[in-house]
Amino acid sequence: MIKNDIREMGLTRVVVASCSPLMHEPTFRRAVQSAGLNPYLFQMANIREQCSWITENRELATERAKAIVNAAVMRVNFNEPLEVEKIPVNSNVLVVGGGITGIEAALQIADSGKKVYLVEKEPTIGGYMTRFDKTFPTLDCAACILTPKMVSVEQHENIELLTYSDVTDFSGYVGKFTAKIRKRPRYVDEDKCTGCGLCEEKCPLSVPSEFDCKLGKRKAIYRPFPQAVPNVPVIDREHCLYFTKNICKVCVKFCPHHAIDFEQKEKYIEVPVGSAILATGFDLFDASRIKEYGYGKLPNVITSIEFERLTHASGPTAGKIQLKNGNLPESVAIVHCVGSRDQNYNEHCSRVCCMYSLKTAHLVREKTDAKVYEFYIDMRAFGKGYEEFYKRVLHEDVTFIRGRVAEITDVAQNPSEEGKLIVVAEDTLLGIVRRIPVDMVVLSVGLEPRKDAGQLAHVFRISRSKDGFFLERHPKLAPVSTAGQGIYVAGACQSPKDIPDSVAQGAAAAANVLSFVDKGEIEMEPTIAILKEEACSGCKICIGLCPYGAINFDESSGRAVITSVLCKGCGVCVAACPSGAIEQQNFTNKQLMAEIEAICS
Amino acid sequence: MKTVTINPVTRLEGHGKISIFLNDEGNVENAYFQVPELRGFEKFCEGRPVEEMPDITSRICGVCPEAHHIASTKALDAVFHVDPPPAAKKLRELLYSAFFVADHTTHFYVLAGPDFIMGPTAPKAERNILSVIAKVGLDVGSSVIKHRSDALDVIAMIGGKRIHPICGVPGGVRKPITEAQRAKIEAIAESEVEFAKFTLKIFDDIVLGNKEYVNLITSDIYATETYYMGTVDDRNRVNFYDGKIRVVDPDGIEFEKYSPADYQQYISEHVEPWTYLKYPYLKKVGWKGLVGGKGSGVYRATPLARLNASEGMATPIAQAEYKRMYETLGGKKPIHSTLATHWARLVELMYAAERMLELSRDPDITSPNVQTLPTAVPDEGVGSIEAPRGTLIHHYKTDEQGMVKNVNLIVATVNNHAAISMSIKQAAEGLIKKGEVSDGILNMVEMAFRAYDPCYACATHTLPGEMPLDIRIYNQQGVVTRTIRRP
Amino acid sequence: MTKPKIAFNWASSCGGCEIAIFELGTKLVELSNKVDVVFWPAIFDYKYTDLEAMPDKSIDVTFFNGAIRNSENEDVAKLLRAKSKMLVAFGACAYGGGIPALANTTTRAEIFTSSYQETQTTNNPEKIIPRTKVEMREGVLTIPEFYNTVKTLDQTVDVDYYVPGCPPVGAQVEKVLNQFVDGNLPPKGAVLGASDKSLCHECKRIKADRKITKLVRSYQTIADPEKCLLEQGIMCMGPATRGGCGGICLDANAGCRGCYGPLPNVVDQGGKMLSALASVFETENEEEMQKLADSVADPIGTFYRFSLAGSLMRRIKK
Amino acid sequence: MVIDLATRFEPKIVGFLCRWCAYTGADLAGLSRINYPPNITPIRVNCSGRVDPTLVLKALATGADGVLIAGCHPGDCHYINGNAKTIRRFKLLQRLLQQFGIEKERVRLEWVSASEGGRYARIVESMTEEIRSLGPLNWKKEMAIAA
Repeated sequence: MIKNDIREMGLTRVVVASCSPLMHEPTFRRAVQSAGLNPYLFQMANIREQCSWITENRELATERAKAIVNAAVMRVNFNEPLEVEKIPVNSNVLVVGGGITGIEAALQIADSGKKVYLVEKEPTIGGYMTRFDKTFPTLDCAACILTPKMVSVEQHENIELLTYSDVTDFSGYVGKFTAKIRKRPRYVDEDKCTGCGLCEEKCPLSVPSEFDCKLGKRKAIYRPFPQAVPNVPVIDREHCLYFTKNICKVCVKFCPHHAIDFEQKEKYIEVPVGSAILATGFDLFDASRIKEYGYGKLPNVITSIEFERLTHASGPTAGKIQLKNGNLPESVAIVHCVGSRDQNYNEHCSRVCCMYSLKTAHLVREKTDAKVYEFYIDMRAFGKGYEEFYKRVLHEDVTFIRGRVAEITDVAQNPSEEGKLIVVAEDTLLGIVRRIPVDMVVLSVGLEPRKDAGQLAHVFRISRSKDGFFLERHPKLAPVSTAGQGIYVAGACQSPKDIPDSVAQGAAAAANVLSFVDKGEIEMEPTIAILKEEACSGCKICIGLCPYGAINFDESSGRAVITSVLCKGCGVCVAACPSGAIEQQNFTNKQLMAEIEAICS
Repeated sequence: MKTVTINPVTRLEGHGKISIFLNDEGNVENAYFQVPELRGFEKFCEGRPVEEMPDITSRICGVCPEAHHIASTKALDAVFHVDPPPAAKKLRELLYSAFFVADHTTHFYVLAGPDFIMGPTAPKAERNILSVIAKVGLDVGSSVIKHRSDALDVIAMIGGKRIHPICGVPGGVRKPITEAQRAKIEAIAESEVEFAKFTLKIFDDIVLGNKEYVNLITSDIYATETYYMGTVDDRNRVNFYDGKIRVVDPDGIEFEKYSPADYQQYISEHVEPWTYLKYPYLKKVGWKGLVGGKGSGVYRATPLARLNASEGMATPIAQAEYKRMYETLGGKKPIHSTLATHWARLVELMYAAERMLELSRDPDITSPNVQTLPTAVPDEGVGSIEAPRGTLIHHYKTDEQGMVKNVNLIVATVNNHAAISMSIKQAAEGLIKKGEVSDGILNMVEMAFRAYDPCYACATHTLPGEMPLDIRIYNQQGVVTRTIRRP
Repeated sequence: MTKPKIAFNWASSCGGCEIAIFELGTKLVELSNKVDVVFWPAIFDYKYTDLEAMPDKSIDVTFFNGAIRNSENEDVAKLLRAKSKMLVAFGACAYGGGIPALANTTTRAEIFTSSYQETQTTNNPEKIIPRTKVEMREGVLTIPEFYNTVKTLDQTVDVDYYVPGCPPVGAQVEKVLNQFVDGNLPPKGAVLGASDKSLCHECKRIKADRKITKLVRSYQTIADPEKCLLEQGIMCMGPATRGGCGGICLDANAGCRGCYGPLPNVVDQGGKMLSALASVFETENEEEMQKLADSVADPIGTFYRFSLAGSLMRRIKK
Repeated sequence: MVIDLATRFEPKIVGFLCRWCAYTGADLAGLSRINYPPNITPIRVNCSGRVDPTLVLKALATGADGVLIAGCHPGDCHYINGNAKTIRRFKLLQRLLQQFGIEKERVRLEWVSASEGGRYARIVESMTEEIRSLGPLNWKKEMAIAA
């Protein structure tokens, strides 16, 4: 209909008064365009979401609707035809983070024949998942599903794997970014090393293993775990006798391939990419912050990740769930929401704890005769097969106590508590405070943004939400996009997620990237800031304001210069320019003033 | 009853307006001089940061902005209890002396000169600056323009702008002058001194050489007995920039001598419902209406008043001229003749030029130290100065943040408001008898008025002294029976 | 060819604009040969009776300085508009209200009470306030009505051109007068005798980076004559003010007060300066932001020193 | 108490809503059928940082009784820190408006995230009521009878 009117009546402007532009503006713009009218000569008046749906007062609502339509009509007079700029896209993709999310994204993209740079700051990819034993709700072993994927990453011809590395700078604009990557020295030549492991065997120095949460040991030259990818050890400068005392060199002596190289220095490389996916994951909540729980002081109060290592077949105890003294626990308490849903620490729900706590309970029951108490606030089992898993554990003779744990102490109040850990909590179902004596407490710690998330956000010039996780473009309609065109987020760096969701987002981000990488070009939103050169007085007010560094001062002409591909159209400079020399396309002063006048008069 | 309305121009214009009412005998019953405008600076300056006052109040008058700027700046010194470095005070006074030279020059040649040089009875067509130039010679004309312009260059060098200077800050001035500038100023000052001498000579030759004028100057029509006010230094000599305010009575006896900060004890202002301008008067004598004499608080603050209120000038040539003037005009002090003001003005011109030269040669003048940063909490202060047209007072009160809470201004010309009204009435009375209005009234009244060099820039809209006149005489039926117009 | 007939008039202002023309001195004399000055009450003897007698549009161009403060100013403006082909708002007062328009931060009643009753030296026991019409024993005396709000010239009558400045600087005045003599004029509504760029464009001071961490009152510091004043925390309206004056105040080590008015693409000089200034407050901390905002001692008097009557808000609410 | 709807003063509020948070939040209020007074007319901008104080002055001078600027929560801005500039300007603008005699309740800066439809509704509600009790601003009329 609109199309016909445009053609038959030769319309030069179109206003549609209906729903929110967030819904159908693109639709109508396409329609207008297909009728040969510039899509930006179309204006939408939202008389539904923000008018008719918010009141019963018909009379007033009608008045308001008139004002809204009037404003759109007045405004559209000043709308100008705008051309959507298309810019070529470099098909290389940067993926930051080699956890399951990054791996998924990298593989998807690489399989489509595009080059991927996968950057991981640890010596090996795999992320947290490599440390898990079983995964809920299916209880299949994490390694079994992860290891093949890690291997295919290593072998993939289109993936350049950069471990023990991080991105220090990310410049340019969508389609034409340059990533600066720092490779930290391993002191082992990746090309020569075959991963035979002889050096580790011979290394005289043992230190606590971070991978095993310091429950087990590793050598000064080590691979975090046997299936590490790349299968190349790294020398730990902190402890290595050569670096500390300038002695030893045993590894050098024994390495059959002369791969040890103490002279390695940190290296910077620059790679050209057209887009990037951030899959940098999460940090675990530091349980020692909650003094009342005694973590770090009471030996048998451990975190869920430590439990994972205990129960892991190739872990420090070869999968034996035991107390610090080696005995088997007779009773185990599992505490939910440690550092989650708590004003003092993190207000958000970490989403995975309920389910992995159930898994913990299940594994304890399966491997020991210990009694299990599970302290929860609400049981959240929303995923496929989750509720079923909850039911299953309910029937495994686990005692569920509804209530937040107030304190964990070893101060006994009666003989039955002697030598035990007493978990104090109000049972909100019974409405009484209960003291449960146990041998072991597993704290189900929550997920937090990475400590360096802020710094990374700065490097990639993207925003974070209040909780510190990366901010998506739209919570529902664009969950893996960001306000920064060509930059995507996936997995737990955007908000806490379990493995299935993380993998799904990894794939989603990959699809997003491919959709325009495949096209070979990307459309820039034209609502950007434009400098009227003749009006610029060179006062420099705007120079420091652009969060994307799109505005620079050209000394020769004594004027500001806007790099339009860098502009994201926030309009901050437009509002600031005291010469009125900067205008924002489709948000010009004329347009906004016209709206104001229409509304107010 | 007949009404004679002397309208500078029609009711539309903003010029002062004179209405003369005759009684049934056709003699002057009363005469009113009205000022139709007000701008309310005293109110709208409230809430402004006090340090902005010199820039804001200079806009009271574009003819004498320097006077308001410097008076205001002096008020700031007092508000912040800060004493400017010597160089700063001298730079202010140097700027100020240059301003006096420019202002008095303009008045004598452009505005008052025509009356004398061309003669009071000369047709109006000839009574303007162009004819003056024609008579005294073109070179003199350009010399007048040059010397006025040079003086303004000095103002711009120190004040930053030719009109509305911006140099004044509490505790000094914003910027020192360079040696190069000083040298230029000295050269200008030397030339201004010569120019002042030359001007006095013209006055001698053309004015004093002519008996007619001398009689005019000494005639009763132009004699008004009032108190006289002016600022004097510690030896009772005329000073424009600083000193105590001295008032002498109509017999020339010192009546009051006070520090400007105490002005409230000595000055009051009277309000009439038919004009926007107030009438200052001597508080201790009181307001007795528009009458002269010892018994009335009406006083004058003009060049003549300053000379009357002082005991001499602080520079040699000016002092000599001072003595000569009083001797020539009968040796009596004070001189009451309004027209003598012109002569007094030239004596002041001489002093200003000499003072300029002194200061331009002062070793302190190029000192880089021109600003003392205030440390005290601002509260209240009075700044006073002699404007060409009278004693000018700025009085501010602030809160401890230095935001203006209260302003009181006594603007130069306003001092003479009552006296001007009187002189006009007096001239009218002297010239209108039994309904007979002599054509002479026009010029005579105008001359009386112009002698004051009234600058109503702040209130009315004429440049100093310029009061085009237009008299209409109505009969009992209110019909115009006669119109006298100029030219 | 016949010489253009020009007129000058002076409404509510200090007279500095007329002095600025007078200041041209010898140049003015030369100029006066190229034009017929048909009306200039301040300098020559012309009467409004003559003006009223003139046929409409008989004056080629009238330079009108001063704001519209009272009924008389308005009547004069209307009369001159009728008699003139072109009417020029000359100087900051006619253009934006100028200093007299600071009176829009108060009211007529407050001004009367202050001037005629409250000021220390006023002695007015009967609380007399001037009235537009007073019956005297001898007859009636009238004076114009004092308005509650100061208006600009173009809020009163149609205006063809604007010449900003308090006062316009000599060089610009000469340029403008010649423009009219030679008849090379831009389209109606244009601002003459000024630059189309801000004062920053002609400011010789060094502009490093626009980050404001403090604002000081001008008396609290001695300004560095080389560096940008704003960067020293000294208020300067330069960024939001038209150039053309040559930056004389800056040379005198004083911050710009904005007398040349807003830039071509700007609606409201004060609003723009406020936005520009606050944008470069260098802090993300709300308390510090508040502190910086509070350190602008007198927002209206600072941002609208010369343009209040012509601004969007025009006066305070009272 | 009986309110005569015909004569009751209905405030006219102009809303500058940032496209990412506030506008989406306002949409959400509608989608969720949350009731609030229909006294606000939204103008969509990309970021609250685009809101030149001049636009607010324009609205008030043209006849608005109030103005709402709503954007993303601090630290939550889709343009990294656009709303930080908005806060700076707003604080100075408030001081200016205060000098003009405009009550601070008439011009507000609020943060509304895309998920805070309810919050948006409450803000508009409280603002409408506050302005209703203040009465009309009538700036245009005031100026019309300037003399």
